[in-house]
Amino acid sequence: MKDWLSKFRALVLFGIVALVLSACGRENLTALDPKGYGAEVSLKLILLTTIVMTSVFLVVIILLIIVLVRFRRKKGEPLKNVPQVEGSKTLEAIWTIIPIILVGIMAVPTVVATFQLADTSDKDEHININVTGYQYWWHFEYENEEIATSQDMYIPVNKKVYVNLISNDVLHSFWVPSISGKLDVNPENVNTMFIQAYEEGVYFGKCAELCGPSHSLMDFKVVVVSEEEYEQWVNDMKSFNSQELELDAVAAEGRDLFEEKGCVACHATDSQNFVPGQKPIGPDLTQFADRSRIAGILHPTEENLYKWLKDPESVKPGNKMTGAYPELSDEEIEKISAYLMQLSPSEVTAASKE
Amino acid sequence: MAQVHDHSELFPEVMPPEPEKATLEGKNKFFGIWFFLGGETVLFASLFGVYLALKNSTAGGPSSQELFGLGLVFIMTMLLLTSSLTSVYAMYHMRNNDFKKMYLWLGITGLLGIGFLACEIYEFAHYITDYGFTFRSSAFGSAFYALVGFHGGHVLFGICWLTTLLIRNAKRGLNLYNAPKFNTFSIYWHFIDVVWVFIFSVVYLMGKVG
Amino acid sequence: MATTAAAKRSFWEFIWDYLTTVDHKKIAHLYLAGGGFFFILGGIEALIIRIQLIKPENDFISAGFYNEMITMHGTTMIFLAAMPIIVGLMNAIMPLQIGARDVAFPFLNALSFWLFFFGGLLLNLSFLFGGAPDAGWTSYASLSMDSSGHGIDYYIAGLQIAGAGTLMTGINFIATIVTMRAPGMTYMRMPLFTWTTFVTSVLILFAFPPLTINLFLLMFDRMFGTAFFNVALGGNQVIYQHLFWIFGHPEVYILILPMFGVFSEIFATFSRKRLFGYTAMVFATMLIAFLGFMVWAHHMFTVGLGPVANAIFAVGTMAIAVPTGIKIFNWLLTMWGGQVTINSAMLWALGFIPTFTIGGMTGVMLGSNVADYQYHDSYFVVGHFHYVIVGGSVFGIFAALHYWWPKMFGRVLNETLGKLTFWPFFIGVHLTFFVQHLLGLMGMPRRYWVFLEDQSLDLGNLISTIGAFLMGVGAIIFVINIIVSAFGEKAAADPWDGRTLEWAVSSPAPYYNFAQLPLVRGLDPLWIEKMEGNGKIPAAEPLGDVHMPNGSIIPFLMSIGFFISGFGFIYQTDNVYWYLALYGGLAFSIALMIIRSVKDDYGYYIPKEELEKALEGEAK
Amino acid sequence: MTDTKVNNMSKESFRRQKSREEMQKQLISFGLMIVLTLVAFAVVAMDTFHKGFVIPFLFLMAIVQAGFQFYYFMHLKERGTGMAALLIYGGVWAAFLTLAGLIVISWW
Repeated sequence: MKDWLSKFRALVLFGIVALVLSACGRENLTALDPKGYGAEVSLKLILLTTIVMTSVFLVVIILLIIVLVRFRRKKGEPLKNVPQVEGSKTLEAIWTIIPIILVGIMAVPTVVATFQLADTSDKDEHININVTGYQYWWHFEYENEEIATSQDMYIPVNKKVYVNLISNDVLHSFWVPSISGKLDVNPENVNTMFIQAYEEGVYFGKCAELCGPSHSLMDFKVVVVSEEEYEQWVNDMKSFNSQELELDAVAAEGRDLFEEKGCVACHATDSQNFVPGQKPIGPDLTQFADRSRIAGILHPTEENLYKWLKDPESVKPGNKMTGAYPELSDEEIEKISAYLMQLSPSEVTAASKE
Repeated sequence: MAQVHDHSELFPEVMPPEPEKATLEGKNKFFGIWFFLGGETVLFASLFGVYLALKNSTAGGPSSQELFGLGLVFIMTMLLLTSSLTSVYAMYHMRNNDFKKMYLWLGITGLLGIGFLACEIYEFAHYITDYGFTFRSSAFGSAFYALVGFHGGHVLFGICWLTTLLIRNAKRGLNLYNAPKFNTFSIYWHFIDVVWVFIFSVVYLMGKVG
Repeated sequence: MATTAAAKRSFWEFIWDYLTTVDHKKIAHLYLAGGGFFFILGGIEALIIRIQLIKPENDFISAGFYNEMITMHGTTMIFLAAMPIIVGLMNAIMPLQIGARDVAFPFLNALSFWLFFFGGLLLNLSFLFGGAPDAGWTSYASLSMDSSGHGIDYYIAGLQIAGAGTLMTGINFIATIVTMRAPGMTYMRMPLFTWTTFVTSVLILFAFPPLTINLFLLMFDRMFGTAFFNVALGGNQVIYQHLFWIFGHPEVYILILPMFGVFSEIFATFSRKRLFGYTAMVFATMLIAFLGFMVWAHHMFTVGLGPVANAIFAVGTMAIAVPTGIKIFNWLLTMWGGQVTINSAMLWALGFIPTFTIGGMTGVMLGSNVADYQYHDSYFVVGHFHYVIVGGSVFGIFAALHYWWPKMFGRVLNETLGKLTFWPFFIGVHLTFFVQHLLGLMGMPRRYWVFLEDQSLDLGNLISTIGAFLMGVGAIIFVINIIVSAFGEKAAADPWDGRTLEWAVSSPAPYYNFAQLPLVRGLDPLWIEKMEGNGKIPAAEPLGDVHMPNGSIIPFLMSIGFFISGFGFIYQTDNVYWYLALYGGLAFSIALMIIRSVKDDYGYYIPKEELEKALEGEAK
Repeated sequence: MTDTKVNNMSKESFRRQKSREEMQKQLISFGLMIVLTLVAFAVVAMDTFHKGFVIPFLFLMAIVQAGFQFYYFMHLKERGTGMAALLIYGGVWAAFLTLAGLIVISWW
């Protein structure tokens, strides 16, 4: 029994170590492999506090083991009376003062970092993106650029970018673990923080505050591109006009259906009618075909798009699109899909960075 | 620790100096009500906090400066302050074992409380009918009625409590079993007054200042 | 478990006895049974959550039901399982430890229990009537305002009723400790468990009112159309967060401080040595409680309170590590130089030290707000607070149950089964929750119904689920142990060679506790008498009639009134006829209150002769 | 027996004397509370002082009045009430923290 137990424990220990070493999680999602300023600052403090606290833990464990080895009552050993010690001022002073010093070691860098990350004095000199959280998707409006997009947020590499967060319904929380720590998206006020990505790529964003049934499906992506590509992307977005797209017959019918079925009431397909600060009802679809995911979570394949348009509830329970549009026949879905797949304003896409 | 071991001890010929704390039950009641008031302090603080946080959130509705008048609040303050003094008188006579005078002063306390409550109801009715200012109007309205109404609820509860006490003990006279009950009520009543002092200062006077 | 007495009476008499009891020991039994029932319920909910998360994109349960599960698991475990069991332990032991015959307000004590019970029942009935609350145990205002159906209304009504009971318990225990200590039992001679009961009760007294108010605000917003949290009318949901955590953080200490008391008793008893640094332990308890009130905003680091507030609360949070550290080291030094007997109770206490230390160290790590920007609302936090609450409170509850079972039920729990409970549970805890820290840092937010494929979160979640089932195995073995031990050997008055007053009376304690109030000559009074006297506690008064309170059915009925009115509150938005239930229930309870107040209840006396007989019996 | 009775009587009259003196103190504190209330109302009604002065002043008046209530009307200064006072102060401390939380660090 004992033997089995120790073997089992060794196995568990091995498992844990393997887990730690093999992967710190998926690249572009994990906070343990920072690719941005905020995440880097946080990780430094995570490591510092872990080291300090682990050392304390080791002291406790060593003491515990010594106590158990030396003072354990052996089998059959008679009970005896031991000296009743009241306490020891010196010892107690030691384990009061040392922890105070340790707290100081952790507190000072924490406070310094807090103020560093909260410094928003140069906000006006940088790109500002107004982010709105909705039950279960994200909207990004680029200040002074007259463009907006949803789900995929494009930012230039190595540039400070300010995000101004507000919610349109309930609390959400904006979290891109690889790039920066999170900040809540409140309904009554704008929260501001800056992010800065070090490497190009597509980073996974998550909603970190319970916001309803599909809380776990409220993913978004941060697409980090080079500075030139960013400029190009912004210009492409500006000039894109979905009404002037040259479409094949099926897709053109899809465009008409898109209007007939009332999709346009909620979804913009370009920034031609852009009004700053206006809150859309549904996600902006301007660059739908360039998205890394459909509805934030599904891989961009035809079957998935069909699945989503046929029955959004089965993909994202509690979403606001279910029942907001008339039922579509398979043929209609095919046509609308064909149209949506033409909404590709730029060569700079998520796929190009993945 | 004076422990009572016999019912007859609850009806002594000469009352001990502090009849409200002479028995263990009395002592427990005395401490119990005080601890309860410690909790009530935090309860009201939460409501004050909510009020102070939301007092400017009028959502286009009437603000505190437009609503509040000082005259009525002054009358209410005087009523409640005086009722505090009358309940002190009642406790004074309880310690002197003068049952009738105690009843007289407790009765006056209750009447003053009813007067206060009547003023408050008039005030609320006035806001609702003349200004259309209800607890649904704005966050300010919700917070105002919650805080002042919660206090009013405490006054109402106090009056009901007092009435029950006065009726139940009318024929029993004063003894070591019910003396703590009167004292407990009196402590509660003073606390209601303390809360009102903060309400008229923080809500009405500061609301008038802006 | 007092089976012999029960067998003589009919079943209904037995039930009636418990419905009307005001005896703190029987109320303790009720609390343990009620809390135990809800513990099993919460455990099943936990397993359902873990099954859902066993693999990526699992569809074992729907998203809506998952949110109900996490909400009910958290709410049940904290309000309906851990707290009642702890209150039950306090009820059973604290009056005995200070040499009192009962608590200060026996009637209120019964009322507290029944309010808890019916509050919990109301909350759980939501499963049967259209869906449980689904906005998390915190029930943050924005989402709980948005939630359709009546789940959240059940949450409000249930917790409001149960919370009122808890508040009364707090007042009751403080008054008991202040006024009813036996002669010679000064404050600085009180056992640590009594001290932590005292401090915990103070925390309850100050922490529950903000929750009460918060639930009122939410109730008015949801049921009567007010605008506290309605942004369009100027409301602000951050108020909810503040009030919730002003309650919520002390709540954590309400759950853990009594367990510090339990462990202090157990380490001292089974090391045969007095508690090392008693004075420091007492003051550390108070300091933890004091600081615990000032750090609530660390649950709100990401709300955007600004750097000044965040920095202050970060430093305050880390500071709590200091008094907690003092405690850990004092426990280790209590064992140092003693003779350490390892049995089931002690095993839980020993398992607590590394487990809780990990929970504490991740707590300090979370206190660093900049690091917390990553941890917050991720599985790291889930891992952390389960290490604290399971490693602290649940281990403590198991330790306390093994330690005091003889005193509460008159039977000693089976040692072998006790150890068999510990090992799967202990291993299960670490398997389940350790990986969760990593999962959080790897990008898994908490309260996620599914995690997506291809995000490297699969293995960690699988391990976690396996661990959860191991914990379930441990819990089942404990239930078996209870049943087996019920037919086991009767317990002696002092089976562990104890140090404090509760071991000076028979097991289980007689209904009047002490025939004569004990005279206390110092810290660990029983040990002192064993070492310096004849092993018997001297009496502080001559043998005489003992005054006892009368039992009453009123607490039970009164709670039913509030229970019915709770339904009225919940459903009056649908149909005005429900106002009948609302006002009817309230009127019923108020009428009972008036009856209670108008009727003179002097209690009764146990005649001296009966006590003499009992004492003779004991001597034989 | 008679001796103790006489003794009791004189004790009783002494206690009554003390009680009367106590009552006088309570009357004085009532008078002061009325004055404080009048001053507070007057300051607001006159409308001449600056907000920055009036608000802390009103707070001060309220706290002084509360002190009178607690210590004179509710007898918190009597012997054996230490624990009651301690818990009230605890409540005041928790109240202060709650207020600070809601007023100072919530608002944008």
